[in-house]
Amino acid sequence: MTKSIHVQYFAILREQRGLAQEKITTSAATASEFYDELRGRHGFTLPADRLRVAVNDEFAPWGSALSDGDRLVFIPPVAGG
Amino acid sequence: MTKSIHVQYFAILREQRGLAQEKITTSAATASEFYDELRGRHGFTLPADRLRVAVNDEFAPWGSALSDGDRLVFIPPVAGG
Amino acid sequence: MFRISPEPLDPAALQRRLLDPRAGACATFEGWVRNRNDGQAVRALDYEAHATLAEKEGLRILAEAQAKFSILNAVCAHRVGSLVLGDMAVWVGVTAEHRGDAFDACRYIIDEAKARVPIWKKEHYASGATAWINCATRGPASGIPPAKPQ
Amino acid sequence: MFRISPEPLDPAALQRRLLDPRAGACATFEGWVRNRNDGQAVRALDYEAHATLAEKEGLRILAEAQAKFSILNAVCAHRVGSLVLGDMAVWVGVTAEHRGDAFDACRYIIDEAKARVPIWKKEHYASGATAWINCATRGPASGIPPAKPQ
Repeated sequence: MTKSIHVQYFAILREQRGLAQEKITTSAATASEFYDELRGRHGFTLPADRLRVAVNDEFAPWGSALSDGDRLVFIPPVAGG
Repeated sequence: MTKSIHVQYFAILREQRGLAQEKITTSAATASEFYDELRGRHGFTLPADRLRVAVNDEFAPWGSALSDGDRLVFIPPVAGG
Repeated sequence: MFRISPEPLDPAALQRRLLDPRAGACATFEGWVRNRNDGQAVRALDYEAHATLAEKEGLRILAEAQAKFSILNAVCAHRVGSLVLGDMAVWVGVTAEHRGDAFDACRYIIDEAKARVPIWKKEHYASGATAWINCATRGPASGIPPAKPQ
Repeated sequence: MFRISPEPLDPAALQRRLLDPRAGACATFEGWVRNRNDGQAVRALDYEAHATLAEKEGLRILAEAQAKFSILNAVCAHRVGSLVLGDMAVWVGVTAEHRGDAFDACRYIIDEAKARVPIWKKEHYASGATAWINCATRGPASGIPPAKPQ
Protein backbone atom coordinates (compact mmCIF):
# COMPACT_ATOMS: atom_id res chain seq x y z
CA MET A 1 0.00 0.00 0.00
CA THR A 2 1.49 3.37 -0.93
CA LYS A 3 1.21 6.51 1.18
CA SER A 4 2.03 10.14 0.71
CA ILE A 5 4.68 11.44 3.13
CA HIS A 6 5.70 15.05 3.69
CA VAL A 7 9.47 15.27 4.31
CA GLN A 8 11.40 18.26 5.64
CA TYR A 9 15.19 18.51 5.28
CA PHE A 10 17.57 20.47 7.49
CA ALA A 11 21.23 21.39 7.42
CA ILE A 12 23.43 18.94 5.51
CA LEU A 13 20.43 16.93 4.28
CA ARG A 14 18.79 20.08 2.88
CA GLU A 15 21.98 20.96 1.03
CA GLN A 16 22.46 17.42 -0.33
CA ARG A 17 18.84 17.23 -1.44
CA GLY A 18 18.85 20.79 -2.82
CA LEU A 19 15.46 21.62 -1.31
CA ALA A 20 13.88 22.09 2.10
CA GLN A 21 10.77 19.93 1.77
CA GLU A 22 8.89 17.68 -0.60
CA LYS A 23 5.95 15.27 -0.76
CA ILE A 24 6.92 11.69 -1.64
CA THR A 25 4.78 8.65 -2.43
CA THR A 26 6.33 5.51 -0.98
CA SER A 27 5.55 1.92 -0.15
CA ALA A 28 8.09 1.87 2.72
CA ALA A 29 6.53 0.38 5.86
CA THR A 30 8.71 2.16 8.46
CA ALA A 31 10.68 5.40 8.89
CA SER A 32 13.84 3.35 8.61
CA GLU A 33 12.91 1.77 5.27
CA PHE A 34 11.84 5.16 4.02
CA TYR A 35 15.20 6.79 4.87
CA ASP A 36 17.08 3.96 3.15
CA GLU A 37 14.96 4.53 0.05
CA LEU A 38 15.66 8.29 0.07
CA ARG A 39 19.34 7.80 0.83
CA GLY A 40 19.67 5.57 -2.23
CA ARG A 41 17.79 8.06 -4.39
CA HIS A 42 19.50 11.29 -3.21
CA GLY A 43 22.96 10.17 -2.11
CA PHE A 44 22.72 11.31 1.50
CA THR A 45 26.12 10.70 3.10
CA LEU A 46 24.87 10.12 6.67
CA PRO A 47 23.81 6.57 7.59
CA ALA A 48 20.58 6.19 9.59
CA ASP A 49 22.47 5.37 12.79
CA ARG A 50 23.86 8.91 12.80
CA LEU A 51 20.36 10.43 12.51
CA ARG A 52 17.19 10.60 14.54
CA VAL A 53 13.73 10.84 13.04
CA ALA A 54 10.69 12.86 14.02
CA VAL A 55 7.18 11.90 12.94
CA ASN A 56 4.50 14.60 13.14
CA ASP A 57 6.71 16.89 15.22
CA GLU A 58 7.73 14.29 17.82
CA PHE A 59 10.91 12.24 18.01
CA ALA A 60 9.99 8.65 17.10
CA PRO A 61 11.65 5.24 16.88
CA TRP A 62 13.14 4.29 13.51
CA GLY A 63 10.78 1.31 13.47
CA SER A 64 7.67 3.54 13.51
CA ALA A 65 5.09 2.47 10.93
CA LEU A 66 4.30 5.15 8.34
CA SER A 67 0.75 6.33 7.74
CA ASP A 68 -0.59 8.26 4.79
CA GLY A 69 -0.13 12.01 5.40
CA ASP A 70 2.66 11.67 7.99
CA ARG A 71 5.18 14.51 8.26
CA LEU A 72 8.76 13.26 8.67
CA VAL A 73 11.95 15.06 9.58
CA PHE A 74 15.35 13.40 9.55
CA ILE A 75 17.55 14.96 12.26
CA PRO A 76 21.27 15.14 11.43
CA PRO A 77 23.75 15.24 14.35
CA VAL A 78 22.97 18.41 16.28
CA ALA A 79 25.47 21.14 17.15
CA GLY A 80 23.85 23.93 19.12
CA GLY A 81 25.71 26.21 21.49
CA MET B 1 59.64 46.93 75.63
CA THR B 2 56.46 48.76 74.71
CA LYS B 3 55.45 49.62 71.16
CA SER B 4 52.73 51.68 69.56
CA ILE B 5 50.33 49.63 67.38
CA HIS B 6 47.66 50.96 65.04
CA VAL B 7 44.56 48.72 65.13
CA GLN B 8 41.65 48.76 62.70
CA TYR B 9 38.34 47.11 63.60
CA PHE B 10 35.76 45.75 61.16
CA ALA B 11 32.25 44.40 61.38
CA ILE B 12 31.36 42.82 64.72
CA LEU B 13 34.69 43.91 66.30
CA ARG B 14 34.07 47.52 65.27
CA GLU B 15 30.62 47.43 66.84
CA GLN B 16 31.86 45.77 70.03
CA ARG B 17 34.72 48.26 70.36
CA GLY B 18 32.56 51.23 69.37
CA LEU B 19 35.18 52.70 67.03
CA ALA B 20 36.91 51.83 63.76
CA GLN B 21 40.55 52.37 64.68
CA GLU B 22 42.83 53.38 67.51
CA LYS B 23 46.49 53.55 68.49
CA ILE B 24 47.44 51.37 71.45
CA THR B 25 50.65 51.11 73.45
CA THR B 26 51.34 47.51 74.40
CA SER B 27 54.04 45.23 75.68
CA ALA B 28 52.55 42.17 73.93
CA ALA B 29 55.24 40.28 72.00
CA THR B 30 53.01 38.69 69.34
CA ALA B 31 49.75 39.37 67.48
CA SER B 32 48.17 36.58 69.49
CA GLU B 33 49.13 38.05 72.87
CA PHE B 34 47.96 41.44 71.68
CA TYR B 35 44.50 40.14 70.72
CA ASP B 36 44.13 38.39 74.08
CA GLU B 37 44.96 41.68 75.79
CA LEU B 38 42.39 43.59 73.72
CA ARG B 39 39.76 40.90 74.14
CA GLY B 40 40.10 41.13 77.91
CA ARG B 41 39.88 44.92 77.80
CA HIS B 42 36.99 45.30 75.30
CA GLY B 43 34.96 42.12 75.77
CA PHE B 44 35.23 40.85 72.20
CA THR B 45 33.09 37.71 71.93
CA LEU B 46 35.12 35.95 69.23
CA PRO B 47 38.07 33.81 70.33
CA ALA B 48 41.31 34.17 68.35
CA ASP B 49 40.82 30.78 66.68
CA ARG B 50 37.78 32.20 64.86
CA LEU B 51 39.79 35.17 63.55
CA ARG B 52 42.71 35.80 61.22
CA VAL B 53 45.13 38.65 61.63
CA ALA B 54 46.76 40.97 59.08
CA VAL B 55 49.95 42.89 59.82
CA ASN B 56 50.76 45.86 57.61
CA ASP B 57 48.11 44.87 55.02
CA GLU B 58 49.16 41.21 54.68
CA PHE B 59 47.68 38.14 56.33
CA ALA B 60 50.17 36.96 58.95
CA PRO B 61 50.58 34.11 61.45
CA TRP B 62 49.21 34.67 64.95
CA GLY B 63 52.73 34.14 66.27
CA SER B 64 54.12 37.14 64.36
CA ALA B 65 56.30 39.37 66.52
CA LEU B 66 55.02 42.94 66.86
CA SER B 67 57.18 45.93 65.98
CA ASP B 68 56.67 49.54 66.93
CA GLY B 69 54.42 51.23 64.35
CA ASP B 70 52.80 48.02 63.02
CA ARG B 71 49.29 48.28 61.63
CA LEU B 72 47.09 45.35 62.72
CA VAL B 73 43.67 44.21 61.56
CA PHE B 74 41.77 41.38 63.19
CA ILE B 75 39.65 39.61 60.58
CA PRO B 76 36.32 38.21 61.83
CA PRO B 77 34.81 35.25 59.94
CA VAL B 78 34.12 36.49 56.41
CA ALA B 79 30.78 36.32 54.61
CA GLY B 80 31.01 37.76 51.13
CA GLY B 81 28.69 36.80 48.29
CA MET C 1 11.19 29.58 28.61
CA PHE C 2 13.13 27.99 25.77
CA ARG C 3 13.20 30.07 22.61
CA ILE C 4 14.73 29.84 19.15
CA SER C 5 15.43 33.41 18.05
CA PRO C 6 16.21 34.77 14.59
CA GLU C 7 16.94 38.13 16.28
CA PRO C 8 20.08 38.91 18.32
CA LEU C 9 19.73 37.73 21.92
CA ASP C 10 19.14 40.35 24.61
CA PRO C 11 20.66 38.99 27.84
CA ALA C 12 19.29 41.81 30.02
CA ALA C 13 15.74 41.15 28.83
CA LEU C 14 16.17 37.38 29.24
CA GLN C 15 17.54 37.81 32.74
CA ARG C 16 14.61 40.00 33.78
CA ARG C 17 12.42 36.88 33.42
CA LEU C 18 14.42 35.31 36.26
CA LEU C 19 13.97 38.03 38.90
CA ASP C 20 12.59 36.54 42.10
CA PRO C 21 12.81 37.84 45.69
CA ARG C 22 13.67 34.30 46.83
CA ALA C 23 16.72 34.09 44.53
CA GLY C 24 20.16 34.41 46.11
CA ALA C 25 22.08 33.11 43.09
CA CYS C 26 21.93 33.57 39.34
CA ALA C 27 24.26 31.54 37.11
CA THR C 28 24.40 32.28 33.41
CA PHE C 29 26.16 30.82 30.40
CA GLU C 30 26.75 32.52 27.07
CA GLY C 31 28.08 30.79 23.98
CA TRP C 32 29.98 33.17 21.68
CA VAL C 33 31.23 32.67 18.11
CA ARG C 34 34.98 32.27 18.51
CA ASN C 35 37.72 32.76 15.96
CA ARG C 36 39.01 29.18 15.82
CA ASN C 37 37.59 25.68 15.96
CA ASP C 38 39.57 22.47 15.70
CA GLY C 39 42.62 24.44 14.58
CA GLN C 40 40.87 26.28 11.72
CA ALA C 41 40.32 30.05 11.55
CA VAL C 42 36.57 30.68 11.64
CA ARG C 43 35.03 33.63 9.81
CA ALA C 44 31.31 33.17 10.46
CA LEU C 45 28.65 30.63 11.42
CA ASP C 46 25.17 29.75 10.24
CA TYR C 47 22.79 28.22 12.75
CA GLU C 48 19.52 26.64 11.78
CA ALA C 49 16.92 24.84 13.88
CA HIS C 50 13.72 22.86 13.64
CA ALA C 51 11.98 25.45 15.78
CA THR C 52 8.97 23.33 16.83
CA LEU C 53 10.99 20.28 17.84
CA ALA C 54 13.76 22.43 19.32
CA GLU C 55 11.37 24.31 21.58
CA LYS C 56 9.68 21.06 22.68
CA GLU C 57 13.01 19.38 23.46
CA GLY C 58 14.31 22.54 25.10
CA LEU C 59 11.29 22.73 27.42
CA ARG C 60 11.81 19.07 28.35
CA ILE C 61 15.41 19.89 29.32
CA LEU C 62 14.30 22.84 31.46
CA ALA C 63 11.70 20.64 33.18
CA GLU C 64 14.40 18.01 33.84
CA ALA C 65 16.60 20.70 35.40
CA GLN C 66 13.70 21.80 37.63
CA ALA C 67 13.23 18.19 38.75
CA LYS C 68 16.92 17.41 39.35
CA PHE C 69 18.02 20.60 41.08
CA SER C 70 16.55 22.95 43.64
CA ILE C 71 16.12 25.98 41.38
CA LEU C 72 13.60 28.78 41.02
CA ASN C 73 13.60 29.54 37.30
CA ALA C 74 15.52 28.75 34.13
CA VAL C 75 15.57 30.33 30.68
CA CYS C 76 17.41 29.39 27.52
CA ALA C 77 17.45 31.14 24.16
CA HIS C 78 19.34 30.07 21.05
CA ARG C 79 20.03 32.25 18.06
CA VAL C 80 19.53 31.10 14.47
CA GLY C 81 20.73 32.76 11.26
CA SER C 82 24.11 34.12 10.17
CA LEU C 83 26.48 35.04 13.00
CA VAL C 84 29.91 36.64 12.97
CA LEU C 85 32.80 36.57 15.45
CA GLY C 86 31.79 37.62 18.94
CA ASP C 87 28.05 37.17 18.36
CA MET C 88 26.09 35.40 21.06
CA ALA C 89 24.76 32.01 19.93
CA VAL C 90 23.11 30.86 23.14
CA TRP C 91 22.15 32.25 26.54
CA VAL C 92 21.21 30.18 29.60
CA GLY C 93 20.24 31.67 32.96
CA VAL C 94 19.19 29.92 36.16
CA THR C 95 18.14 31.32 39.54
CA ALA C 96 18.17 29.42 42.82
CA GLU C 97 18.27 30.13 46.52
CA HIS C 98 21.82 28.80 46.64
CA ARG C 99 24.65 28.88 44.14
CA GLY C 100 25.40 25.15 43.89
CA ASP C 101 22.06 24.35 42.31
CA ALA C 102 22.20 27.39 40.04
CA PHE C 103 25.60 26.34 38.64
CA ASP C 104 24.69 22.66 38.32
CA ALA C 105 21.39 23.34 36.57
CA CYS C 106 22.93 25.91 34.21
CA ARG C 107 25.56 23.41 33.16
CA TYR C 108 23.01 20.62 32.81
CA ILE C 109 20.87 22.76 30.51
CA ILE C 110 23.67 23.79 28.16
CA ASP C 111 25.15 20.27 28.07
CA GLU C 112 21.79 18.69 27.23
CA ALA C 113 20.82 21.43 24.79
CA LYS C 114 24.03 20.91 22.83
CA ALA C 115 23.49 17.14 22.76
CA ARG C 116 19.75 16.93 22.07
CA VAL C 117 18.14 20.07 20.66
CA PRO C 118 17.74 20.03 16.84
CA ILE C 119 20.01 22.95 16.04
CA TRP C 120 22.70 22.74 13.37
CA LYS C 121 25.86 24.75 12.87
CA LYS C 122 27.74 25.40 9.64
CA GLU C 123 31.17 26.91 10.01
CA HIS C 124 32.69 29.18 7.38
CA TYR C 125 36.48 29.11 7.52
CA ALA C 126 38.96 31.79 6.51
CA SER C 127 40.15 29.31 3.86
CA GLY C 128 36.76 29.52 2.14
CA ALA C 129 35.79 25.98 3.15
CA THR C 130 32.61 25.23 5.09
CA ALA C 131 31.51 22.34 7.28
CA TRP C 132 28.36 21.19 9.06
CA ILE C 133 29.67 20.45 12.55
CA ASN C 134 29.34 16.80 13.68
CA CYS C 135 28.09 15.74 10.21
CA ALA C 136 31.34 14.50 8.67
CA THR C 137 31.07 10.90 7.54
CA ARG C 138 34.39 9.34 8.34
CA GLY C 139 33.00 6.04 9.54
CA PRO C 140 32.78 4.68 13.06
CA ALA C 141 36.57 4.44 13.41
CA SER C 142 36.84 8.24 13.41
CA GLY C 143 35.70 8.48 17.00
CA ILE C 144 32.42 10.21 16.19
CA PRO C 145 29.83 8.54 18.37
CA PRO C 146 26.64 7.41 16.62
CA ALA C 147 23.42 9.16 17.53
CA LYS C 148 21.79 7.66 20.62
CA PRO C 149 19.08 5.20 19.61
CA GLN C 150 15.61 6.39 20.61
CA MET D 1 40.26 42.49 37.92
CA PHE D 2 38.95 42.12 41.46
CA ARG D 3 37.16 45.19 42.77
CA ILE D 4 35.37 46.26 45.95
CA SER D 5 32.68 48.72 44.88
CA PRO D 6 30.66 51.15 46.98
CA GLU D 7 28.59 51.85 43.84
CA PRO D 8 25.97 49.47 42.38
CA LEU D 9 27.58 46.84 40.14
CA ASP D 10 27.18 47.22 36.37
CA PRO D 11 27.29 43.70 34.89
CA ALA D 12 27.32 44.91 31.28
CA ALA D 13 30.37 47.09 31.92
CA LEU D 14 32.11 44.31 33.85
CA GLN D 15 31.41 41.81 31.09
CA ARG D 16 32.88 44.11 28.43
CA ARG D 17 36.26 43.57 30.11
CA LEU D 18 36.00 39.90 29.16
CA LEU D 19 35.42 40.28 25.42
CA ASP D 20 37.97 38.24 23.46
CA PRO D 21 37.78 36.85 19.91
CA ARG D 22 39.16 33.53 21.21
CA ALA D 23 36.33 33.12 23.74
CA GLY D 24 33.63 30.57 22.98
CA ALA D 25 32.16 30.48 26.48
CA CYS D 26 31.32 33.02 29.15
CA ALA D 27 30.06 31.82 32.54
CA THR D 28 28.82 34.34 35.06
CA PHE D 29 27.59 34.24 38.63
CA GLU D 30 25.58 36.91 40.40
CA GLY D 31 24.77 36.92 44.11
CA TRP D 32 21.52 38.71 44.92
CA VAL D 33 20.08 39.79 48.27
CA ARG D 34 17.28 37.33 48.92
CA ASN D 35 14.27 37.64 51.18
CA ARG D 36 15.09 34.82 53.60
CA ASN D 37 18.14 33.33 55.26
CA ASP D 38 18.17 30.43 57.70
CA GLY D 39 14.40 30.68 58.03
CA GLN D 40 14.31 34.40 58.90
CA ALA D 41 12.72 37.12 56.74
CA VAL D 42 15.49 39.47 55.56
CA ARG D 43 14.82 43.18 55.03
CA ALA D 44 18.26 44.51 54.05
CA LEU D 45 22.00 43.82 54.27
CA ASP D 46 25.10 45.82 55.04
CA TYR D 47 28.37 44.69 53.50
CA GLU D 48 31.72 46.03 54.56
CA ALA D 49 35.22 45.07 53.44
CA HIS D 50 38.86 45.70 54.15
CA ALA D 51 39.34 46.99 50.62
CA THR D 52 43.14 46.68 50.44
CA LEU D 53 43.30 43.15 51.81
CA ALA D 54 40.16 42.12 49.91
CA GLU D 55 41.58 43.24 46.57
CA LYS D 56 44.89 41.51 47.25
CA GLU D 57 43.21 38.25 48.27
CA GLY D 58 40.75 38.53 45.36
CA LEU D 59 43.59 38.92 42.85
CA ARG D 60 45.28 35.84 44.33
CA ILE D 61 42.08 33.87 43.79
CA LEU D 62 41.83 35.04 40.17
CA ALA D 63 45.48 34.07 39.60
CA GLU D 64 44.80 30.63 41.10
CA ALA D 65 41.83 30.21 38.73
CA GLN D 66 44.06 31.15 35.77
CA ALA D 67 46.59 28.52 36.88
CA LYS D 68 44.10 25.73 37.57
CA PHE D 69 41.80 26.10 34.55
CA SER D 70 42.23 26.86 30.88
CA ILE D 71 40.55 30.25 30.84
CA LEU D 72 41.06 33.52 29.02
CA ASN D 73 39.95 36.14 31.52
CA ALA D 74 38.18 36.48 34.85
CA VAL D 75 36.64 39.42 36.66
CA CYS D 76 35.02 39.70 40.08
CA ALA D 77 33.41 42.70 41.75
CA HIS D 78 31.82 42.83 45.19
CA ARG D 79 29.50 45.56 46.42
CA VAL D 80 29.84 47.18 49.84
CA GLY D 81 27.36 49.43 51.63
CA SER D 82 23.64 49.11 52.36
CA LEU D 83 21.74 46.75 50.04
CA VAL D 84 18.06 45.93 49.79
CA LEU D 85 16.18 42.91 48.43
CA GLY D 86 17.13 42.07 44.87
CA ASP D 87 20.34 44.13 44.87
CA MET D 88 23.43 42.51 43.39
CA ALA D 89 26.10 41.79 45.98
CA VAL D 90 28.69 40.10 43.79
CA TRP D 91 29.40 39.50 40.09
CA VAL D 92 31.86 36.94 38.70
CA GLY D 93 32.51 36.45 34.99
CA VAL D 94 34.91 34.07 33.25
CA THR D 95 35.68 33.53 29.58
CA ALA D 96 37.31 30.45 28.08
CA GLU D 97 37.53 28.70 24.76
CA HIS D 98 35.35 25.90 26.13
CA ARG D 99 32.52 25.90 28.60
CA GLY D 100 33.82 23.34 31.10
CA ASP D 101 36.72 25.55 32.18
CA ALA D 102 34.54 28.67 32.23
CA PHE D 103 32.04 27.01 34.61
CA ASP D 104 34.69 25.42 36.83
CA ALA D 105 36.71 28.61 37.18
CA CYS D 106 33.62 30.73 37.85
CA ARG D 107 32.58 28.39 40.63
CA TYR D 108 36.10 28.24 42.05
CA ILE D 109 36.28 32.03 42.22
CA ILE D 110 32.97 32.54 44.02
CA ASP D 111 33.62 29.64 46.42
CA GLU D 112 37.06 30.93 47.36
CA ALA D 113 35.92 34.56 47.51
CA LYS D 114 33.18 33.66 49.98
CA ALA D 115 35.62 31.67 52.11
CA ARG D 116 38.68 33.94 52.07
CA VAL D 117 38.05 37.54 51.07
CA PRO D 118 37.67 39.95 54.04
CA ILE D 119 34.08 41.01 53.41
CA TRP D 120 31.46 40.96 56.16
CA LYS D 121 27.72 40.84 56.00
CA LYS D 122 25.20 42.10 58.53
CA GLU D 123 21.63 40.97 58.01
CA HIS D 124 18.66 43.09 59.07
CA TYR D 125 15.61 40.94 59.72
CA ALA D 126 11.94 41.85 59.45
CA SER D 127 11.76 41.21 63.21
CA GLY D 128 14.11 44.16 63.81
CA ALA D 129 16.99 41.90 64.88
CA THR D 130 20.38 42.01 63.14
CA ALA D 131 23.27 39.56 62.89
CA TRP D 132 26.81 39.50 61.57
CA ILE D 133 26.81 36.33 59.47
CA ASN D 134 29.24 33.60 60.64
CA CYS D 135 30.15 35.63 63.73
CA ALA D 136 27.86 34.03 66.30
CA THR D 137 29.80 32.57 69.24
CA ARG D 138 28.04 29.38 70.14
CA GLY D 139 31.20 27.41 70.84
CA PRO D 140 32.83 24.68 68.77
CA ALA D 141 29.88 22.29 69.31
CA SER D 142 27.65 24.49 67.12
CA GLY D 143 29.17 23.20 63.93
CA ILE D 144 30.77 26.51 62.98
CA PRO D 145 34.24 25.60 61.74
CA PRO D 146 37.12 27.65 63.15
CA ALA D 147 39.04 29.88 60.76
CA LYS D 148 41.74 27.98 58.90
CA PRO D 149 45.10 28.53 60.61
CA GLN D 150 47.48 30.56 58.45
